[in-house]
Amino acid sequence: MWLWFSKLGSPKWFYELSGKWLPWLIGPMALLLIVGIIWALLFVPPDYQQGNTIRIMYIHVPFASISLAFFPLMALAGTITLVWRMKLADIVAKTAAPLGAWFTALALASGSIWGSDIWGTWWIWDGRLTSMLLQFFLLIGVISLRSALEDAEAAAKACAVLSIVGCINVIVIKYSVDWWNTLHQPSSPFSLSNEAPNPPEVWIPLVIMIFAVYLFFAVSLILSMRNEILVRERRSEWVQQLVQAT
Amino acid sequence: MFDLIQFSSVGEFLNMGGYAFNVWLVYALFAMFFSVNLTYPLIRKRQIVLEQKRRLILNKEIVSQNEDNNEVDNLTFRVGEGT
Amino acid sequence: MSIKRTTTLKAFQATLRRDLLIAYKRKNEVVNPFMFFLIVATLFPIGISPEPDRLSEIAAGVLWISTLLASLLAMDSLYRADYEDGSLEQLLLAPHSLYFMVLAKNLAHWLISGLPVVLVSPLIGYMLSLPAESFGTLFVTLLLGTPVLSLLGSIGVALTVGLGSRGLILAVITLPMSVPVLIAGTMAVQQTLNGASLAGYLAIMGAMLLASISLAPLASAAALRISVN
Amino acid sequence: MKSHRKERLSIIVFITTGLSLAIGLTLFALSQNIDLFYTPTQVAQGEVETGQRIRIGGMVKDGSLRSANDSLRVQFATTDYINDVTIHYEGLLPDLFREGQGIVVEGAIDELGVFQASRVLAKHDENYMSQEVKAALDAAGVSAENHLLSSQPET
Repeated sequence: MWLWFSKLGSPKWFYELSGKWLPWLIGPMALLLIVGIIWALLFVPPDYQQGNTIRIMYIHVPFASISLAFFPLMALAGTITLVWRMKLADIVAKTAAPLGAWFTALALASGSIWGSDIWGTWWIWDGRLTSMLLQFFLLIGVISLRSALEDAEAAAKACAVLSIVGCINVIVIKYSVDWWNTLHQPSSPFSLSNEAPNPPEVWIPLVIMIFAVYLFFAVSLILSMRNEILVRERRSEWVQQLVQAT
Repeated sequence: MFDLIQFSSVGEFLNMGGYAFNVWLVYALFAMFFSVNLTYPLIRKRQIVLEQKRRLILNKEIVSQNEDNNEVDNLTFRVGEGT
Repeated sequence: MSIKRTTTLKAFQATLRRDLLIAYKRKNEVVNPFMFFLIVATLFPIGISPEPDRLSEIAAGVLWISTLLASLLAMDSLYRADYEDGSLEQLLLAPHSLYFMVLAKNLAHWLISGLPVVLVSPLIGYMLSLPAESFGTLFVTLLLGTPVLSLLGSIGVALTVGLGSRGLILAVITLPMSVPVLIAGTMAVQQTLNGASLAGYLAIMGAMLLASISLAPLASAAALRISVN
Repeated sequence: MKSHRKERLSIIVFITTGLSLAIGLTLFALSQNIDLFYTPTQVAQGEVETGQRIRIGGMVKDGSLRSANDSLRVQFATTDYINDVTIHYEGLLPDLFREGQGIVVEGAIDELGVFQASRVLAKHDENYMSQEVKAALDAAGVSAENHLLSSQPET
């Protein structure tokens, strides 16, 4: 177990293994994405209130749900960096931050476009929206702190601390702004406890899209992690061999 | 299966019940984000590999030049450092 | 150990006294954020409208934002001078837990930069035609909120203390984290104006204060160890 | 090493006390009823002063919507099925706006006791269904309004 753990921390091992994983992630991702998008665009019945804007949900909800995972992920990676000094954890933390900013931005943009129709406004200082925006700012803070600190190890640890603090703060922000102002509907697109549960033709494609976007996140994270590994390990034997082989 | 399609014509599909702009905008953003996010790391990887390759070649040249004559070529050295 | 060690409490007091003394000697560090607060608060009536009705609506928000900006400006003096003359390193090497030392420094910093702003806030509130019944609430919420701003800012400063140009990064890190305080503070004032019960808001601010007193020095201490080495 | 341990213990005690007090205060705060929106009943009971900017959450009352022919001016009533508040608004209404829809209006009450809205927002719930399902539900007597009411925890 311990051996496996320390092995996982080795960038070289991860690089080799992730190379094998990638096709198995990209394949299902493409499949789910194609099925999900066609289903969402063509087969989902228009909502009785929102009509065809419901199709925006199939992009917005997956992105919004994964955006919430970034701070916990970075805080977890940061804790591992601080406690066990695992190299790979910091690579995850470093590559996740910009991806998180992009995912959050897309969740905000799609939500804003959706809101422009159904709420009657592009932007409102609603609890959800505001906390997402602030999460976006905090992610930018983590990214800029990383780029400002020149010493890579100090940057890794500083970002780890900031991610942990930020994670707590994102939770507090979420509660405080919810309490401040809320228009956003509760996020239970497939809660079955409602008196009128959402029908399967609405939630099945949504589940498909959520899995597709999660896989997409995994693929893009692994791709940028591999690049980061190549840059960090550029002086090592195995990277030089790999470079010469191409 | 095809009778479950919610639109009766291509025009109606594109129109999205009057919400064409917003629905298609979101899907276009998604497509853009998706393709950029997959292609950018691949381009970046090629860049990194090329850069490393150049560096390796330069290092080799420096080493071989140093073997030829002990005088180090200033210019090559600077290029080697710069990359 | 044969060397007699002072107690943590004594070391806490010594650090507090030292920081207050330094601030007393370098008066501009105390005066500048305070002046900044006054000037920012003055700009709002000029920039928006001198009309009392309009001003009274935004007065609480203006005061909170000015306080936030002033505390951000004051942050610069928290660890920087100590970092530059090496006394921060001494503090790290001292046999006492950094946690309480950081807490002492934050307390000193709040006494120097936060408290004057709180004390003068009713006056500025009056100038911004804030309704008189909310002066008390404003005062109490600022009293509860400004230490939180100092404690959160301390984490940001500790993370960036080694950087040459850090003004913008500090703002990007600190300001989003201060939002909950801002929300609770302004809403409490609003609540008084609506004549509703304040207990919930004050309890929330108290909770934020206690949570940040107990957790923020932990993060600041960790950040200082990273930045200084 | 003894004093070192003692110091560590004091930190832990300090943090635990601080955090438990903080949690206690938070629980207390949550037990307090904090108003985000006013209901039409609260407005009718005079809890809101003239000119005070507030938000009202409620349903659009059936058959209350009247719009001017030459402008975007509309008048409607928002209700919580106990009391109504008359609302005047000039501007584009959101697409979801219809009678029976849950809405949020921002604005203030003027001297005549009419609520002048500066903004009307439709509040959508998390239930999605197709027109056919909606029709079937209506036929079965489960009205969408009940369902909207049950998912309106704002007040």
